[in-house]
Amino acid sequence: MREVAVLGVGMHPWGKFADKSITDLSRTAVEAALKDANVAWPEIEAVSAASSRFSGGKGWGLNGNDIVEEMGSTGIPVYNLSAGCAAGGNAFNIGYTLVASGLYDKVLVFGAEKMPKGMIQTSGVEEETDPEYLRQVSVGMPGPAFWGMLCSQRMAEYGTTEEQLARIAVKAHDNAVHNEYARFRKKFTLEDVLNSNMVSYPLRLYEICPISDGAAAVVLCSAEEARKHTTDPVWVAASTVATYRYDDGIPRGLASVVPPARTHHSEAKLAVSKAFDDASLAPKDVSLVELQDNTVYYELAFPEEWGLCEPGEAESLVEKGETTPVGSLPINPSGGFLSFGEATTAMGVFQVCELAWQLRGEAGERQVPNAKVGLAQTLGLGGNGTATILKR
Amino acid sequence: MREVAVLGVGMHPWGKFADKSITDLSRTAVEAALKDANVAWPEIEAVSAASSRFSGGKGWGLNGNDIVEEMGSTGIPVYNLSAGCAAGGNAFNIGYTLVASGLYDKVLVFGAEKMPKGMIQTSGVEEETDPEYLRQVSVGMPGPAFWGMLCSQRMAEYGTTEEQLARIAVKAHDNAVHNEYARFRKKFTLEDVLNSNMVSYPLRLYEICPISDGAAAVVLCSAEEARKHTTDPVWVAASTVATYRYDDGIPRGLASVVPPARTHHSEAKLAVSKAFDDASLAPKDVSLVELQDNTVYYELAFPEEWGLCEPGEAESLVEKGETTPVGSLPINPSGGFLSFGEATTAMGVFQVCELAWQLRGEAGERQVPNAKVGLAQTLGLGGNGTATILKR
Amino acid sequence: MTTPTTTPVAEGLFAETAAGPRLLGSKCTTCETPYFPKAAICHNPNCNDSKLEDAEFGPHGKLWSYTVQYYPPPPPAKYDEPYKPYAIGLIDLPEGLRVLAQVSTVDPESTVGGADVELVIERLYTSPEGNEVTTFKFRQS
Amino acid sequence: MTTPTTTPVAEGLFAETAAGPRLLGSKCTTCETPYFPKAAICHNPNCNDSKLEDAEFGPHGKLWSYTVQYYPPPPPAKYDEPYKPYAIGLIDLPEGLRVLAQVSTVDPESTVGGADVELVIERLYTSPEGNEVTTFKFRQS
Ligand SMILES: [Zn+2]
Ligand SMILES: [Zn+2]
Repeated sequence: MREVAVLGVGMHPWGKFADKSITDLSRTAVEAALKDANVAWPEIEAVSAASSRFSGGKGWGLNGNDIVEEMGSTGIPVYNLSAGCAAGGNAFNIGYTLVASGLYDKVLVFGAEKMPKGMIQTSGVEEETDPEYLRQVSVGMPGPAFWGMLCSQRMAEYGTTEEQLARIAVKAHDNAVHNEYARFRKKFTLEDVLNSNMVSYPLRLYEICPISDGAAAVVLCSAEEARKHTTDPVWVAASTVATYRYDDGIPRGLASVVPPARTHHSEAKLAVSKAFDDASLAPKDVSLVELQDNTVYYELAFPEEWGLCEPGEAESLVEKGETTPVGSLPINPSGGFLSFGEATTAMGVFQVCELAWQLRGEAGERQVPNAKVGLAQTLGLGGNGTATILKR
Repeated sequence: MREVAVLGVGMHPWGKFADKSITDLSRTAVEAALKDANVAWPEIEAVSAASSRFSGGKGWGLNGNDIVEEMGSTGIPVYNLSAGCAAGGNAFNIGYTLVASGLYDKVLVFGAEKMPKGMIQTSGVEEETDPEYLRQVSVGMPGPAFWGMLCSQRMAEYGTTEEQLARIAVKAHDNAVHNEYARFRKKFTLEDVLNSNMVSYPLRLYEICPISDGAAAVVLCSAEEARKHTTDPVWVAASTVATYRYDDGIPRGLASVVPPARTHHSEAKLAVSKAFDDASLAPKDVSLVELQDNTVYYELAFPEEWGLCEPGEAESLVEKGETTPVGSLPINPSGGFLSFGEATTAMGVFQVCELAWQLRGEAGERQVPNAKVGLAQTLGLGGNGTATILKR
Repeated sequence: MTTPTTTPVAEGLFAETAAGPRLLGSKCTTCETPYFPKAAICHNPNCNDSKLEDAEFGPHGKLWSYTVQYYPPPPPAKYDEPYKPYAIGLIDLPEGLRVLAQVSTVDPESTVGGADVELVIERLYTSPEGNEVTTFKFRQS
Repeated sequence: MTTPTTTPVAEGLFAETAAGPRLLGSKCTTCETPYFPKAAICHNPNCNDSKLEDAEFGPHGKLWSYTVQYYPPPPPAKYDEPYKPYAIGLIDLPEGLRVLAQVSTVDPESTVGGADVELVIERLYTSPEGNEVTTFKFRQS
């Protein structure tokens, strides 16, 4: 496997865009990434796209084919990857593999989404053979209830306070104020967050990400190509994909085994651990993290699950401001899912864009000083996890 | 890129199985492929699955995750590929790439489908921004009408007769009689076919494939692993993916350009041509072909589009019996889509199973004598084409 | 009681102009590529300066090929009951556009590949409310 | 007029046995892994001889954690109007199974992590026809 560089990145802002099609969002992101890479469309040799359940793709998840038709059908291979909310991460991984293996020199990775109105159902299959369906009808339990249960257990174990939870949301919005692509760009006070409605105890409305429309694109290339464009490229140090383990303690249907030890989100932990191994890097080397903050809880759980901090230490890192862009463990300087809202299949690509801007020092007032190594992670239905490490 | 072998193949028979779930079909195929490969499930290092629009996958196309949960969640990477009816071929291509690149030694490729009742709509998107939708509402044109138009143009150009079309269906069923996995295993006479209802002129009911349920699985491995199991493995000579070209003369929405020359199914032609190049083989080297015979027309058009015969020559090859298993250009000795029915996302994997059996000399009474090189091809919505060449 | 009206099956696809019926599309002035329906950008990968302007196509064309649709198309397609088979064709226009459309002939089986055809706007079906829903077709003379 | 009946929300998930309410699942006799609902084969990747037999689980468990569902869950979930928040918990059973279920307490906010809980079969909602649809829940004593 050879070295792969991030040559260009581009996004359409996140938000709700009733008057734009998913193709409009996609084109904006792809044109921006091509321009950033200084690459013309016909130079792209393959496309790896996140496959959407909700929008475009001719209803068959063919979102990569849509963008190729829009930009001009050159006959190139197109891969459409489904992995729930991890689809963007999976698409990045295949794009990376296509370049790293030596098959192609310039590959476009892309994810775009126009989310439907209202709450998303976890499963689209209305059959009793589908475990997600069975959980919804027999327990009346939507996705955010998982986060509530995990978070209340953490409160019981570590004494996490409601104020600590709210601080994470405040920090997210403080960052997003400086991000022109974010959907919500106003500051939130602790009071704003603590006064928002309880959704799934102990999680409040402003502690859970909404849904958004959005699109992001990345041009990957070989080292040789990268050096034609710049002397100091952003490198892909690792890109990994994993699924959850059988002994994981979070039921994916109605039940799981009682795990031998605290074993949660094993798909994310496996992907992140393998990424560190592949990159020959350790958690201490990380300058910043873009993690999947569907809820503030994940900013507490993930760092300890991945060895970025000690068990139970995350709360004090939040309180001391260590997770802000100028702290010792900057988390989601972009503003994260909390400030962008989730455009499911675009999120893994969105994270790579932010890492690239940070590593290039182009993140403006949300810049992490001296950023050298960035870690991104997604998690999706079906037990899909992905991790990406970029370095400079 | 290193050499890749087909270590094991397995299928569930095709048909309609009201009392079985897609997981039941999948498990049967996967267990058969593992047994054929003499590999235990925990040895599988990654899964590349065709992503279904119709069945399983938690409604998000996560069919690979379903089979991993069923067989036992070991944490391995899972890739779910959407490419319309080419999804099985795309999944094979990613599985191949994962082994060829050196990332993994043993990878499972798999496709399974339980098709819905009634006619399939081309597009699932009911919006005027979707070109397939627009075609259906403003022209009242379902998929098979394309085949009818292409076929009637061929009749006008080459003088193809209705009897020649019917002969192709008769040949397909003659082969399927000897295939225990086929849905329809009885002989059809020329009269049976010619007396079947006209569907899309000039194509009759028995000249168009129905839909079926089915599942197929393949274990791919590195050369080193293969040689531990056998001295004479079946090799993947090439695996390619392509999309259609801008100057293709088949409209994908309401219109295309008038092509400079006869340019149809450019996605298939590009994939097949690249496969020959990658394999350093020529059309004359092919012992047998498994091509996507949604309709008998394709057995006439594809051979000439890919250089397997001269333009307008295919009709005489059919008449002379050259496309039967003992002819000079055996096409679909399995019985093809016409005898199996289409289980959309499983078809690309099904084809690889048949090629492997043929190259091993295990195809019984439908065996192509002295089969050394097999070509398989799929075509899917969105302009996706794939090709696979196996050799011994 | 409401008066029956005539509505197009989709907005912006076709129009009855002073010169007769026309398809509404666009054309790239850089590379001359025609589009139907309208495109947001030029999809020609060899064109590096997308410049689209509105364009009208028709009425004359040549039937490249055709089929007869013997069974009722599945939803979202609609048709008048009882279903009557119709011809569908690929029509090549002199503007360089190959268009899919129903071919309007008295007897669909009398359709002839290679024939000269002309754009018409005709009823596709009558809605349950009695409104005539129209579409573009090409008539074989 | 039809007599109101009681129907389980899904077939084969739970039953009122002679010994009281039980969850219906299966267990692999090779590796002792419990499954709820029933599994077709053993999903333990380390088990190389799947041997499943029917098994009943409950009634005793411990609440590993819980949440209170403050907003009405989206379809296909159903509930009685007006919607009243309820607790949902992860319950660890001595058989080695961690189960998701509603926690039945008078006041959902009085739910306590770590509490002993007991399986009950209770109304989930009443259908428009007046039938009581039941599900499995765990009651905090
Ligand atoms: Zn142009
Ligand atoms: Zn077992």
